[in-house]
Amino acid sequence: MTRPLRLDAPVVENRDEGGPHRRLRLRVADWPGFEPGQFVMLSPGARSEAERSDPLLPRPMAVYRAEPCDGGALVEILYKVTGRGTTLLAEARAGERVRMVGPLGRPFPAPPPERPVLLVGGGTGIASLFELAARAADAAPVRVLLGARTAADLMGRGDFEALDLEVGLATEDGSAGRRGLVTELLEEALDRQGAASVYACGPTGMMRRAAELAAAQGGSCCHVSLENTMACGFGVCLGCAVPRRPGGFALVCCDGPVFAAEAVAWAGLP
Amino acid sequence: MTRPLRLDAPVVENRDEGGPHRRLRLRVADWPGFEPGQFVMLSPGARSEAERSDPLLPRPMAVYRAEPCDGGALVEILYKVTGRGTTLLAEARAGERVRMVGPLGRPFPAPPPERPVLLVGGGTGIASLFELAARAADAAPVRVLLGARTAADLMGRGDFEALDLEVGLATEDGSAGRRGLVTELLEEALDRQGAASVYACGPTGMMRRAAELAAAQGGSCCHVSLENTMACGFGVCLGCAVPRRPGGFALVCCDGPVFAAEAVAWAGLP
Amino acid sequence: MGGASVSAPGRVDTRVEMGGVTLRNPVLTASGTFGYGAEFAPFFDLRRIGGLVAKSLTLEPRSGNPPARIAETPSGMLNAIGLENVGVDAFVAEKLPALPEGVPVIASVFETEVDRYAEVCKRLTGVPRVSGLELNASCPHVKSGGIEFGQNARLLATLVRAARRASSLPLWVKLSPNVTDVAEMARVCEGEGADAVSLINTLQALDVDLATRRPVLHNVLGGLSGPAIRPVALRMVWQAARAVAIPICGIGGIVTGEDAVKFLLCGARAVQVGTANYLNPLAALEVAQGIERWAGEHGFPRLADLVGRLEASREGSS
Amino acid sequence: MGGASVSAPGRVDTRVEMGGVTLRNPVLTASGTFGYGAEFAPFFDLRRIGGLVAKSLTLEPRSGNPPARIAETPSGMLNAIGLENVGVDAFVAEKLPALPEGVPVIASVFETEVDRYAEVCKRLTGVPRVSGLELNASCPHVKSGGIEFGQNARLLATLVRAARRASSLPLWVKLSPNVTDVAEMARVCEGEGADAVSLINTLQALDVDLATRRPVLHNVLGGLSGPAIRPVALRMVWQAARAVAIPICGIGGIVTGEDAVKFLLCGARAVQVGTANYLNPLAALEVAQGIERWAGEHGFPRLADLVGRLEASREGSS
Ligand SMILES: Cc1cc2nc3c(=O)[nH]c(=O)nc-3n(C[C@H](O)[C@H](O)[C@H](O)COP(=O)(O)OP(=O)(O)OC[C@H]3O[C@@H](n4cnc5c(N)ncnc54)[C@H](O)[C@@H]3O)c2cc1C
Ligand SMILES: Cc1cc2nc3c(=O)[nH]c(=O)nc-3n(C[C@H](O)[C@H](O)[C@H](O)COP(=O)(O)OP(=O)(O)OC[C@H]3O[C@@H](n4cnc5c(N)ncnc54)[C@H](O)[C@@H]3O)c2cc1C
Ligand SMILES: Cc1cc2nc3c(=O)[nH]c(=O)nc-3n(C[C@H](O)[C@H](O)[C@H](O)COP(=O)(O)O)c2cc1C
Ligand SMILES: Cc1cc2nc3c(=O)[nH]c(=O)nc-3n(C[C@H](O)[C@H](O)[C@H](O)COP(=O)(O)O)c2cc1C
Ligand code: FES
Ligand code: FES
Repeated sequence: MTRPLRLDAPVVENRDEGGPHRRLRLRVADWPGFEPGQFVMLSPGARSEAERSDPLLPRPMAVYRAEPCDGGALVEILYKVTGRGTTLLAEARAGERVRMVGPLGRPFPAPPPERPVLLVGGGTGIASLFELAARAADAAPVRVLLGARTAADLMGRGDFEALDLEVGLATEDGSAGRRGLVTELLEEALDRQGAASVYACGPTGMMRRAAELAAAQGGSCCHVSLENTMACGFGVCLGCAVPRRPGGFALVCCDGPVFAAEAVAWAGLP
Repeated sequence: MTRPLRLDAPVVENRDEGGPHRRLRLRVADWPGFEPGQFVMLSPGARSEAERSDPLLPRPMAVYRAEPCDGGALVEILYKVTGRGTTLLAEARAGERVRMVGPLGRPFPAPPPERPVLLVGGGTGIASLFELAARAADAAPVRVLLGARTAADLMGRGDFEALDLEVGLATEDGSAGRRGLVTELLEEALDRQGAASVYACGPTGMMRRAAELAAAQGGSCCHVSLENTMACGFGVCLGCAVPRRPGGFALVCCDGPVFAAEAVAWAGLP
Repeated sequence: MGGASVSAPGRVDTRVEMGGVTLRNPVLTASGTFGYGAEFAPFFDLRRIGGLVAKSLTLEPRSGNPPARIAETPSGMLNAIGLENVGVDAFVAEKLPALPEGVPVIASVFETEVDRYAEVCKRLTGVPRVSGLELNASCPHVKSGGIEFGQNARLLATLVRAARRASSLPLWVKLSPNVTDVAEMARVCEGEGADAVSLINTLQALDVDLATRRPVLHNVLGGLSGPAIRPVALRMVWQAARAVAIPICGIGGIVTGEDAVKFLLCGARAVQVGTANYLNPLAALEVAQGIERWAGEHGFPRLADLVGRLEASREGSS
Repeated sequence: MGGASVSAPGRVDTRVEMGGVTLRNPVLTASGTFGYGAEFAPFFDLRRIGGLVAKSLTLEPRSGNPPARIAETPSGMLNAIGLENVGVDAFVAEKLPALPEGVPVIASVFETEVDRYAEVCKRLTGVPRVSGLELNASCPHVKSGGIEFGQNARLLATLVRAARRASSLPLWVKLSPNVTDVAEMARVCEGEGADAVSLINTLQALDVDLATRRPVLHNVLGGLSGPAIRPVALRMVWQAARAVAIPICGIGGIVTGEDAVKFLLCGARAVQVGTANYLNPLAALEVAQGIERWAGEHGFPRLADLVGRLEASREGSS
């Protein structure tokens, strides 16, 4: 597993992507590389010369992608401004530094070549899938299904469309692609293609439905990436535990965030 | 007394004045005007969209000057970066907003015309004297005596020199004006001029010595502007109390910050 | 999410009956953080908040501690003022008349002996502008008095009994958080006839100035207040609310209307805004407006319906 | 200002003898905030800190509370993990061997009954890598166990006595801050033969999620930690240090070396870094380096000379 770093990374850009979405690019010297589905912990806001202890906890953010850049890498995060931490993160300016710990977490397993790959993303969960899509594209036929309430919420849509693979869209208001839920697209794709490797990240209900559909389609396998509030991100606070099947708890940060769908106790998720 | 405001004032500029010194200019609609020696409470750092409760307390800062500007005023603060709050304040950028409460406090009494006026400033205390100097210049002959460790610490020196009055300088390392203490300049001025209205703001030791010199010079009067940690700035927390002569306590924020030198119990100051 | 039927804030009934005192809305200002009230007149019309609790009063005027009296801490502040106050008689003669009509005033009482407490209560009884009394049995930074009363059940009972005998005014008792079992202290007050309990006062604390290697406060020990203590205050209010039937006034780190709503849900019928008044002289007014807005937006036409409505069953609380 | 004779940090003697355990420097990591240690190996060489206190252990493995287990508060965090742990036997068999040689390990013990506590202590005694025991008598969020022991002097005495009988290892007792008189609890531990006391554990607290109108934590009540509680921790360490002769391990909101120096001045011989480990996996190492730097710059060649040196005389402390 890649060895995580802790550093205060200079902000190269923190761009407005429309609506509540932002694209943050951090320069990270000796970045160890990462696997699809891994994440970093980012402390809210830019680091000031003066210490501030509120807000206290770092925020988990998927590594969207990382481009090599003189020795290190430009690590990219695609995020949505939802509360205090992300509001402060959005105020960080180029040249300022943001504390980062990572890469962390268990990645998505590489899709076996024999089966087609279906990626199902919703909301901010879309960000966790981009690197997987980019890498899987070479190995197996990949279809990306993205869903949101409305077109504007389709985070990173353009990046996926720029990849050499099929992208299906669904919005609840019909403003982009099919009017309806992304899981309806998944259902049709599974009917059409048969057994597939399904990877889902997004709202719990969406992932749960995706898992059911994959299970119903014999020979498919399904992996989901879960979210939970985190304090550390590397397995020491035990704060991110979610119930696992058949029993007990799993830590989202280090047993996950990626789990085989069968191991998830959906009813008990926060 | 001018009625204080509470507002989030837009930063017009927050300029580096060399070394640890900064010049902050805030646009304040319906500024009620102020008297020399009054101050405002500024919350550290720019106000974010997201609330932060650390650091919690606002910082007292003298109103350096205020220029009328469409309806309201541009309120200017000359400050030194010393700790957490002022470090964060120095990071506030044009267009951001800073919370301000004020103007607050009892001002310097206007100098009586019959006597010459001697202003003695040291360190950040210099900022409390500029408006007094500017106004007194019309009424009576004014001499400003500024002291610091070294030339670079002479906050606002150029502004005083631009006024039509005499400016005497003293630095401990001799890098500007007389090598020595500003109170030595005061002593000579009093010897030369006789009774004067003395106004002092700066380190406690300096103000105490100024008060002694004025007392020794029959017919002189001396006012000093004190500092103390404040939570509110308008007399309700009772946190800024300093011992007064003959007994009891005075509140720096509303009984002062300006006090007649005789009323100050120098030994008991924080 | 509580059907967010956005109704105009104006349509919310904010009145509360708080231990014998009727308040326009549930927001008071906490003792020692609002002066004697008049200091805030330049900032807003005091009649727009529920009422104010004045600085604690003693029989004679007291002059308090030498500096330093306050210091900043992470998301909080430390204080050891030493209960400086003008004394009960000057309060009645000079401070009360300076307040606008129509603002309920709760007089806070502090003393070092039971009979002196009782005497201050007597002197305040029958004074037209005094709507009620709050016994400060919980001052964590004065050696004599407060701390022993608020931290010892027997002493607290004696104190409340004496005050109850001394005055017919609505009697609130302000509890110390520096105890093992705050619910027990609340029960003691209820048992002795208190009309309400207010909590919490400051947490006893200390900080060090590394430059001098001395305590930051002259008094060495001080009281911690501000947002930092809010989760402790919410816990104690929740525990007290489950222990007694008399109304509870929630105090501790309240800055916004949302903060205050949390206290109501935990069982407080009214709240007091303290430290926030320093940072923002309009804080109490904004908290009152914020509660009303929240209630309107979340479909609670009567604030009374929010009190104690925390869904605290373990099942599904995650 | 304490003659700031800037001497090279390397010249400071940082060794401390802590209740029968010798530490390279006075910085340990607090139980429950450092996992079983190995998780931090990617970030720094564990032999560079004084030692680690492992996650509290019970007789059998425990699986802890359902989510939500943690939440953020002003300058702090709330937790109700429910003392999830691998159990004492798995700790000895699997976790200890994973740690590098030369890191003193203090095993933290938690149970629901005195004899079970004693049994866990027994099983840890004689295990080569265990340098000492810390009795967690102060867990504020588990109904059974911790809270009663740490909040009741008689129960605490019984517990410490049993643990003392069960093991010859250096015995530290970790105190609860949710008490009226922490000094009394420290005295009880000293009286029953404890070699040191550690304080503070978390402050019992609660926060509300307004979106659901439920407690933020599934467990309803949780423990407050982080910088917000530091002034309360410093106060309690100062009070305990004046009450007992055994060494004290200071805990609560330590983020920097300067924070830690404050604890030493208040009377702690060593400190533990907790919540800060989450925000910054290098926190404990940086605290150790920061203490050494501060001591070097302020002319203290031996850290031992800082312990309890707070100038707390009222005169001139302002
Ligand atoms: C493994 C992982 C990867 C993620 N990747 C992304 C991403 O690439 N882009 C993106 O926009 N978001 C991502 N998220 C969600 C992101 O962490 C939250 O949106 C963020 O923490 C919200 O912080 P806040 O302070 O703005 O919100 P607030 O609601 O103010 O946060 C309050 C507390 O709750 C926590 N919290 C709130 N929502 C979430 C959530 N959904 N997941 C975890 N913790 C939460 C915060 O971290 C904080 O501790 C990811 C979450 C996880 C667990
Ligand atoms: C009436 C008055 C007018 C002032 N005018 C100016 C001015 O025009 N320009 C300027 O540079 N400075 C001025 N000061 C000093 C200024 O308030 C402090 O430098 C500032 O508060 C330091 O804050 P900090 O967070 O950077 O320092 P820190 O040391 O981190 O502050 C910690 C706490 O101590 C308080 N504090 C520290 N030093 C002082 C001090 N000297 N006076 C009051 N509180 C202090 C802070 O407000 C804060 O609450 C004035 C002070 C007073 C009382
Ligand atoms: C500077 C200061 C002075 C205080 N004086 C008193 C007092 O005289 N009587 C009293 O009962 N409480 C006093 N308190 C406690 C507050 O009323 C309140 O209980 C406490 O600060 C917690 O609320 P907060 O966090 O909103 O400030 C004082 C608090 C502060 C900060
Ligand atoms: C998530 C979490 C889990 C904890 N688990 C334990 C534990 O198992 N045993 C224990 O004695 N203390 C436990 N603590 C308390 C810490 O060891 C420490 O006493 C407390 O957090 C105060 O220190 P801090 O402010 O530096 O975190 C835990 C604290 C946190 C935040
Ligand atoms: S976030 Fe700390 S263990 Fe997972
Ligand atoms: S600063 Fe609050 S009374 Fe002076």
